[in-house]
Amino acid sequence: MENAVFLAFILMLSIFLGFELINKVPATLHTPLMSGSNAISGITLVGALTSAGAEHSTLATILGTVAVAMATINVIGGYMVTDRMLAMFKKKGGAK
Amino acid sequence: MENAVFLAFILMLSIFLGFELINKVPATLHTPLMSGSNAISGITLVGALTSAGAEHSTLATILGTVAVAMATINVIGGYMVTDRMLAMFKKKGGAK
Amino acid sequence: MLIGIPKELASGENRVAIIPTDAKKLIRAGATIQIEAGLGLGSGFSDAEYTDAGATVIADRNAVLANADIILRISKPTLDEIGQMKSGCIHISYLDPFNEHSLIKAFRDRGVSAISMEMIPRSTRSQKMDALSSQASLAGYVMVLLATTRLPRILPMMMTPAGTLKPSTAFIIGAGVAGLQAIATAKRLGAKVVAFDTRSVVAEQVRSLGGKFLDIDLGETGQTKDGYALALTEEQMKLQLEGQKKQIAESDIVITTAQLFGRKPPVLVTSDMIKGMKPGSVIVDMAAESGGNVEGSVAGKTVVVDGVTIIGDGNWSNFVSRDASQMYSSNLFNLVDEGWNGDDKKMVIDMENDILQGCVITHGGEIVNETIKNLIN
Amino acid sequence: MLIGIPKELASGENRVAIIPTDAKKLIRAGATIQIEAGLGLGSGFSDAEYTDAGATVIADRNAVLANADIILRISKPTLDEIGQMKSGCIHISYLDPFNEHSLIKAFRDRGVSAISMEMIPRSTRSQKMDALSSQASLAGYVMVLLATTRLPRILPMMMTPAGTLKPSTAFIIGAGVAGLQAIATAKRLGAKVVAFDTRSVVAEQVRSLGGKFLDIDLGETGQTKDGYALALTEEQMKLQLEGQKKQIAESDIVITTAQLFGRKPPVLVTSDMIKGMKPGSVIVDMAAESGGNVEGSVAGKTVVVDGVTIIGDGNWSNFVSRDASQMYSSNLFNLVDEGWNGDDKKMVIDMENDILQGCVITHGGEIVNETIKNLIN
Amino acid sequence: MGIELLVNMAYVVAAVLFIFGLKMLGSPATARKGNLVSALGMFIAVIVTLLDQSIIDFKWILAGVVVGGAIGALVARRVEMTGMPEMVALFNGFGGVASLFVGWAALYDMHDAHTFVLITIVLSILIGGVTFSGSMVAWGKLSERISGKAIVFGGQRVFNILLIIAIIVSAVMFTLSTGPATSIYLYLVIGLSLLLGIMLVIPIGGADMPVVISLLNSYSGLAACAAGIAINNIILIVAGALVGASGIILTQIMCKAMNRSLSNVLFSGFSAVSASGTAAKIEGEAKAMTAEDAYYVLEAAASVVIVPGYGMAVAQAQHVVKELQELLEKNGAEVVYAIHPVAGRMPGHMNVLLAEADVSYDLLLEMDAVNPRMETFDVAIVIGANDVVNPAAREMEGSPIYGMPVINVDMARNVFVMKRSMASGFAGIDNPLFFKENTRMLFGDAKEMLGNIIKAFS
Amino acid sequence: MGIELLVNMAYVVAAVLFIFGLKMLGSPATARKGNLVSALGMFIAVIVTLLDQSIIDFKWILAGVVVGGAIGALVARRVEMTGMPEMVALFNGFGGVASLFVGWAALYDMHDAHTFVLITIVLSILIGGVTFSGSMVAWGKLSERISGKAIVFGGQRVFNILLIIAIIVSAVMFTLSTGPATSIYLYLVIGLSLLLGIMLVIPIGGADMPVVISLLNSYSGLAACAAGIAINNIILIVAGALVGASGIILTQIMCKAMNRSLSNVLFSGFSAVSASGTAAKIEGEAKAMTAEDAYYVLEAAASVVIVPGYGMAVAQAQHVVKELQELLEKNGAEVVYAIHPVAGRMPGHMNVLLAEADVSYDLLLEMDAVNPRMETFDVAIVIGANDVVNPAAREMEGSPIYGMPVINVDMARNVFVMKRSMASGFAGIDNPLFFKENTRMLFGDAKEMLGNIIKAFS
Ligand SMILES: NC(=O)c1ccc[n+]([C@@H]2O[C@H](COP(=O)([O-])OP(=O)(O)OC[C@H]3O[C@@H](n4cnc5c(N)ncnc54)[C@H](OP(=O)(O)O)[C@@H]3O)[C@@H](O)[C@H]2O)c1
Ligand SMILES: NC(=O)c1ccc[n+]([C@@H]2O[C@H](COP(=O)([O-])OP(=O)(O)OC[C@H]3O[C@@H](n4cnc5c(N)ncnc54)[C@H](OP(=O)(O)O)[C@@H]3O)[C@@H](O)[C@H]2O)c1
Ligand SMILES: NC(=O)c1ccc[n+]([C@@H]2O[C@H](COP(=O)([O-])OP(=O)(O)OC[C@H]3O[C@@H](n4cnc5c(N)ncnc54)[C@H](O)[C@@H]3O)[C@@H](O)[C@H]2O)c1
Ligand SMILES: NC(=O)c1ccc[n+]([C@@H]2O[C@H](COP(=O)([O-])OP(=O)(O)OC[C@H]3O[C@@H](n4cnc5c(N)ncnc54)[C@H](O)[C@@H]3O)[C@@H](O)[C@H]2O)c1
Repeated sequence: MENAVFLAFILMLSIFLGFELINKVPATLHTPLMSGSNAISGITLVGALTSAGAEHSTLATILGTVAVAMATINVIGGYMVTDRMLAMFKKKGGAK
Repeated sequence: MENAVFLAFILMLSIFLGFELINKVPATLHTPLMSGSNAISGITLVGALTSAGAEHSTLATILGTVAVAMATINVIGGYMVTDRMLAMFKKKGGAK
Repeated sequence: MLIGIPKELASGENRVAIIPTDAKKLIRAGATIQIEAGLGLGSGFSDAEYTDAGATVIADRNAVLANADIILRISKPTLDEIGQMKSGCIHISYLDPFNEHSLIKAFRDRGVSAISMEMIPRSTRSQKMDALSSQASLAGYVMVLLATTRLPRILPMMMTPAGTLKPSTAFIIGAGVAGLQAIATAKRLGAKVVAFDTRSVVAEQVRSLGGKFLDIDLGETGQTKDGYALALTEEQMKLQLEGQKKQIAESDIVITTAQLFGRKPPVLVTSDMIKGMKPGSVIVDMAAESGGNVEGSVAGKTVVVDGVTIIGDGNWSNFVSRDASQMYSSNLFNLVDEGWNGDDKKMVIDMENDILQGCVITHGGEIVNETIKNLIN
Repeated sequence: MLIGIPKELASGENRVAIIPTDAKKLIRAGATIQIEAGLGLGSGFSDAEYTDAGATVIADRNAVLANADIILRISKPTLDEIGQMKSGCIHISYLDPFNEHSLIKAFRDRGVSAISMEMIPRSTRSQKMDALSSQASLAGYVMVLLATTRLPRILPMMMTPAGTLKPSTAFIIGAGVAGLQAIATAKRLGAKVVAFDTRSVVAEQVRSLGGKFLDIDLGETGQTKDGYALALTEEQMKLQLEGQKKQIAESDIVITTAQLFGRKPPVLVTSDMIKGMKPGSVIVDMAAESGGNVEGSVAGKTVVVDGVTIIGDGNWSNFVSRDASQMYSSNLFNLVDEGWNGDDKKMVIDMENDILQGCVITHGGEIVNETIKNLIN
Repeated sequence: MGIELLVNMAYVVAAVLFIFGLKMLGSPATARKGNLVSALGMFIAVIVTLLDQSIIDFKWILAGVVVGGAIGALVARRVEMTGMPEMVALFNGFGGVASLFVGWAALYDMHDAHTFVLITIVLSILIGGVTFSGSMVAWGKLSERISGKAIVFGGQRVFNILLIIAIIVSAVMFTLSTGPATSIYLYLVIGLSLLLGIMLVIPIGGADMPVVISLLNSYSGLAACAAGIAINNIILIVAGALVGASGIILTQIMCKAMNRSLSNVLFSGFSAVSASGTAAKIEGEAKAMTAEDAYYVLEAAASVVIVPGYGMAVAQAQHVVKELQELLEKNGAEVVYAIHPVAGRMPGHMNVLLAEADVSYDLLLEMDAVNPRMETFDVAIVIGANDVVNPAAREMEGSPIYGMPVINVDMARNVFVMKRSMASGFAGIDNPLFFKENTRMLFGDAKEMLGNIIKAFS
Repeated sequence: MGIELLVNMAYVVAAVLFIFGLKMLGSPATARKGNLVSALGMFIAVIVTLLDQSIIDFKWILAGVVVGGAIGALVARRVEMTGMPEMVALFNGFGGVASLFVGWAALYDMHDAHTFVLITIVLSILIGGVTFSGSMVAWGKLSERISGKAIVFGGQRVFNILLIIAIIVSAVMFTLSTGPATSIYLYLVIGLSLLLGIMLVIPIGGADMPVVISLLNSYSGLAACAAGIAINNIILIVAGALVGASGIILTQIMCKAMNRSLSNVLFSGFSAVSASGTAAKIEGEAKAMTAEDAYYVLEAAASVVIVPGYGMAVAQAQHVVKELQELLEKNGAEVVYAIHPVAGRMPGHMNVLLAEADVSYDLLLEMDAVNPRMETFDVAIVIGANDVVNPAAREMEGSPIYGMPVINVDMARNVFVMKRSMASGFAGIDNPLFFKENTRMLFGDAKEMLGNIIKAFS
């Protein structure tokens, strides 16, 4: 079967799943959730890795390297910041 | 990319989506929902159609034809019964 | 059958044994009714209402007593009156059978079937005839209101621009029928309510009305199958008094309801405790007329002792005579109805009936109630 | 400054102007207090409690009056007493300034600064000094309880084995401070409560207490800026009486609270209406002492007219004298405190102060209150 | 290729419609529309499949569709409302057998005997077979063609384990073998899977059949999914997986509504052999219910009578009762209270409490006013009352309360009883009301239970 | 091929972990763990990607990772808690630019200039660019490097429409062109998309930035998804689509929590130009809140003071108040009532009602007992009170209630005011409390509002 068909199914299913996953989120979690899903969107790092490492052309490599740096900031920073937020939240919850 | 990869993704996503779709179902809807999703599982009719129509071998055709008949019962009966149940439900809801 | 209803003789008694509505019901069931003129005036029922209900109004009290096949009333008769009754007639009223031996004997000798309202068994099924309960319930309400009008304070808490008035505390001793209603009424008015009873099963009932149960560990106590409390040992009595002392000193209103039907009521509030109370506090002694739970209470009177008002008026439900009459009348009607034979249109005393078994004292020239018989002989 | 508190003279008056707690507060603020011996006995406060608070107890009433820089009391003084006071002294009490012209003139001539508790303005800020309100609130409570003990019925509904007792209905006319508290109290006791007032703004307040507001369309009515009702036109009065008639006939308790400070109270319940009521019903006429809202009510007495009990006792808050004293005392304290100068430790009458402006009647040998001045001259 | 792409894109649309359909089926307001949406998806999927160029001959298809369609439509139209669940079981079985046949037929369509494909074929046959025979047993039990009781025999557990081993062995042999041996193992797999379906369902009692059907429905989805992989058809895979997963969740929800775990439902029959189960029998008929399910009934009720008793007082639930009353009224229902003269522990006990909660006096009816019209109430809610609603007073001569008039809640269409346990009340006697057909027990503190129902009114 | 399969199967695992992570992030109990789960998914995805045989040179990768990782870790550790939202904006921007670059780099990795691939490349660049510049503006606004006010100018709408047309034209030209023209159009697309990002965000006020960031986050997911299609990497596609879709839902939830619609958030800035907006200013500061959000605060509160007023009486909310009190207590909080002496319309008005609801007398505190410890309360709930909590009595000389002691709820950490409108109370004066920093208005009937909060305590 053609890739496009699979792609269409996968896109469709992913999008529906994305919609369904987030249901009723308490207001206190809005920012952490945003931050956490932002970290996931740093998945573009995976793409950047291939670009940077494949040595197609100098420009591609430069672009890729910058992309790797940027995406890494997004991933590392994103996960860490989210964790800090949630740690604070937990502590507050635990105190009462 | 290989078909198997796509299949794995599609299966995974479909299953997760299936889990997420059904959340909090009122007890009155348990039977209709069961019946409705049973009708969907009659999708095997699509497979039966190919088997019956492709004329691979007599046995396959016979099996396919029986499968078509069976699956059609499932599909037609399933949707109609579900609709009848839900119609009754609606009426009761509307009466008050 | 002819039902006769004479006026009540006790002074201040405003209640009436049968109200017009129930008279009508009895007549519809096939009875004939004669009432003494002016019967219901004390509770606001005119003779005309009885006439409308189908009863005959007769001025001659003696005639009412002499004609009747059934006599319905509240208080016990005089010996004299028993002499006027027909033999075989049924007389239903309070009788105080544990003490009024001569009365019982007179009934027996006259051949009158005497039914004592105090002796109605306390089963679920007989509750509709249970006048002790119906009148005690009203008594609980009345006692709180009398206390309230005597108290120089208000019951509820009020936070006002002129300062906060603290809620008054009411302490109810004995959480039977009257006690529970007293708890409910005091609670309604916003008092802090604390209650105590020797039967520990009622703790839950007190709480179910929003009251606090005072925990005093008396050891083993108990109740009869009719739900009456067993008497305490001397040891237990002491424990109770000790345990109540502090609560009484802190209370603005104390209401004692431990009447103990058939026994002399225990002293639950001593002079000593009264001295410990705040000036202006109020005590209501429900049992004042039969001996009293409170030292210094006077039957039928309200007195002030050491700055504390002690209300011992008694006949509590008479304060709300109209409602009390309605309930008593309903109890009587249900009792007559229990023995009523619709075909013959008469009341039959069936000694197999477990309710009648309990409350019929004399019948067919005999004392048929075992307890009373043993007591008298 | 020396504050003197003489005993109240009115017979049956149990309240006291200052309770020990507030005496202590005044002393802490720098005042000296002399009380007449036996001052607080009626409300249960002993002389010892005052001494403990730091006050001096003096047996000689005349000395108390003559020494004082400030005199605090409940009732107005006699003309005689004014003669004994120091010139420049401050006298705070109820004064009935609209009627007691000679009293006011005596104050003026003696150079006494007379403050009338009735004239405290009704602003939010002055509520803590507003004795009319604090006492009226208690009156509302008391009137319901008095009615209840007179009524031959209970207020709440009860569904019992001996039949169902229907709830009683209480009809409150005038939903001011006293009326609202009466509504709340009757509601607490389980009565059906209906209320009426000419000021339509209070309908919501009545409902906020669980009462029903009787809708009578009177057309335009209104209230003064102090929240007092305006007088009705003759036409409106007729409409009101007509509209109330049925409700009164259906009610077991009627309480009228339209005192209308400074005016003669309107007649709201006529003999005719009383005849239409059920026997045993009870009417409480809050205004009986100042003319009455009820035809046939007798000031200071409870009478029975056509089978209906009419309670006109008056001085209602005196029934709960201890709480009433606490509130009145708190009002007085707040008033003195309002004018108190902490440095000089004295009370200063500052005619710029909007509260004092309203309630000071005479000051510095003049009648300073405009309304009263106009009335007297 | 153009057509194939078109077909597949249409499958995407069909899948989207199935997803929406399932989602909408889960909420009362949209359920019926959801069913239509999903039917539309099915229609699209079937139509475009016929465009597929590999289909050469339509006559067999036509035959199958006409016969199947006629039967399905007829049966669906004829069936009684009460027969719905068994009908679903029947349809589900047909779906299962269809998957079995599709998998089987795929054997003859294989271009190369790829092990992966063989595995999926054997899976579709196996799951399809279990679904079919299991559904048939469920149908038999529900329609009372087979005893509804749990059928158990000694050694059943051992037998089942051996059966499963045998199935695994034949399946493995099937995928490894070639030539005529294939057929033998094939028939073995088919036969054994049918047997397994029967064995799995017979030990389960009739009352639990709905849960079993839901589970089998999930299986039939998986069978379709497996068949889809076998014949390389993506809509079968997606729709099958969706049904498989959502069916499992639905099954779990249904178990939860019955206050049971899935394994308890599936395997409790076995333990019944050892436990003699007589003592349990007496209580067995009292049916518990969750607050949420109570809500769904109340939400649809047009008239409700509330019968309070001593338990309401103990729980101090009067305020919450009032709240429920207001919610029901807002929902359009008529609500009254029936007050028994001896409810509670003192005369007027209920009155005191309900007045505290500010329940209007007009709503309080005496027993005698309510009993004659009890049949007209959709729901009677008994809140911590026991003796005063005990039909033994009417029915059981010799009972200590025989002859006392009670509130005949058992005559209402539905009775909800809120109390903490099966314990007796003041009179100390058992209450047959709890075991009536139309009674549901809401076990727990009255205040909490009412709170939960109120929460459900979102 | 073996390795590729392995990599892709690892991607499946990573996707599963992302899904679980997202799901868990949505509930307070599991959020932190969810973040770790999703991080684990990312770790697996990154590691297996390095195994990919197309990667020949690791030095650039290493350089990029080290630099990026160091910066990310440093910044994440340093940032103040209050600076979190702007930090998320910054990170999101970096993610966007990374997608832009990945798409761009893919141009040089194309084996055949397939239109489909070109479209996805231009999409990833476009969306990545908008994400980047938009996020930067959002960051600037939040960190107050740019004015937080909505920046608007005449003709903005026309300009934006022209801009979008220009982008579409250049994108189309890019996909159609070959040779050097490609580059020109490419740069055009990049430049214009950056401009578009700026134009979209500057007209939005600083207070709405969280919603904007959430939307941009969703965009960055879509950019990653587009890049994934461009470079044919399935985990990018799936994870990107997941984030894209869940981000949209989260954005909508956030709008709902603010009682706004998304379009209102995005475009309200424009309308501000026409409306002069001065009258609105005074009221503008009173912040409304939903019952659900109030619940989350209450749920975390350890001490709560309830201040009832005449509005509680009008709404007859006393019973519900009691219920909330009980729920809070069950939740471990201390609850007291502060009763102002003139609250209501008669002396003791609140006492009558609270006694009816059976609130213990011990919990009723006088104003003087509460005021000194007001700072210690996490939340003060003002229920239909107004004058008695009006700080004007303290602050505004000349106010008719100046000098009257009031309950100083404004000193509590949070103040919730339940009333139906901004209307004044008995004294007829405005209440500055409603505009305080720590005050939230819960508009509605007190009884209903409390009911909604109670419902949230599930
Ligand atoms: N009214 C009177 O004047 C009076 C006086 C004395 C005696 N009685 C007698 O009392 C009885 C009254 O009948 P009734 O139906 O009101 O009461 P009941 O028969 O005593 O039953 C009350 C039921 O409430 C349940 N309960 C207790 N606490 C509960 C809680 N927190 N939440 C939920 N349920 C709770 C109990 O079952 P669980 O334990 O399973 O929860 C109990 O079975 C009659 O037999 C009457 O004769 C009446
Ligand atoms: N206690 C007394 O003896 C007495 C007597 C007379 C006068 N007063 C005066 O009354 C005032 C009492 O202060 P307060 O704070 O209690 O009352 P308030 O200042 O009158 O404020 C009450 C507030 O409740 C709100 N409200 C009304 N109905 C509501 C409902 N159904 N749900 C939610 N909110 C509702 C109103 O706002 P919305 O319209 O926006 O909802 C109103 O602003 C003081 O000024 C006092 O001087 C007291
Ligand atoms: N089954 C029925 O239908 C039915 C009918 C009526 C009454 N009852 C039950 O009978 C019980 C008693 O009724 P009653 O009120 O007529 O009893 P009562 O008048 O004899 O006594 C009143 C209360 O005082 C208590 N008491 C006794 N000695 C005491 C002491 N030393 N200190 C404190 N309290 C003491 C008793 O326990 C009782 O609760 C009640 O529980 C009532 O529920 C049951
Ligand atoms: N702002 C404050 O702080 C403050 C302080 C005290 C009182 N007030 C307000 O002042 C108002 C009146 O107080 P009051 O109780 O002392 O007034 P009041 O004693 O003068 O009158 C009692 C009530 O009777 C009503 N009334 C008058 N004529 C009537 C008629 N013909 N029929 C029926 N009702 C009639 C009045 O409207 C009033 O409500 C109240 O609303 C009270 O809230 C305000």
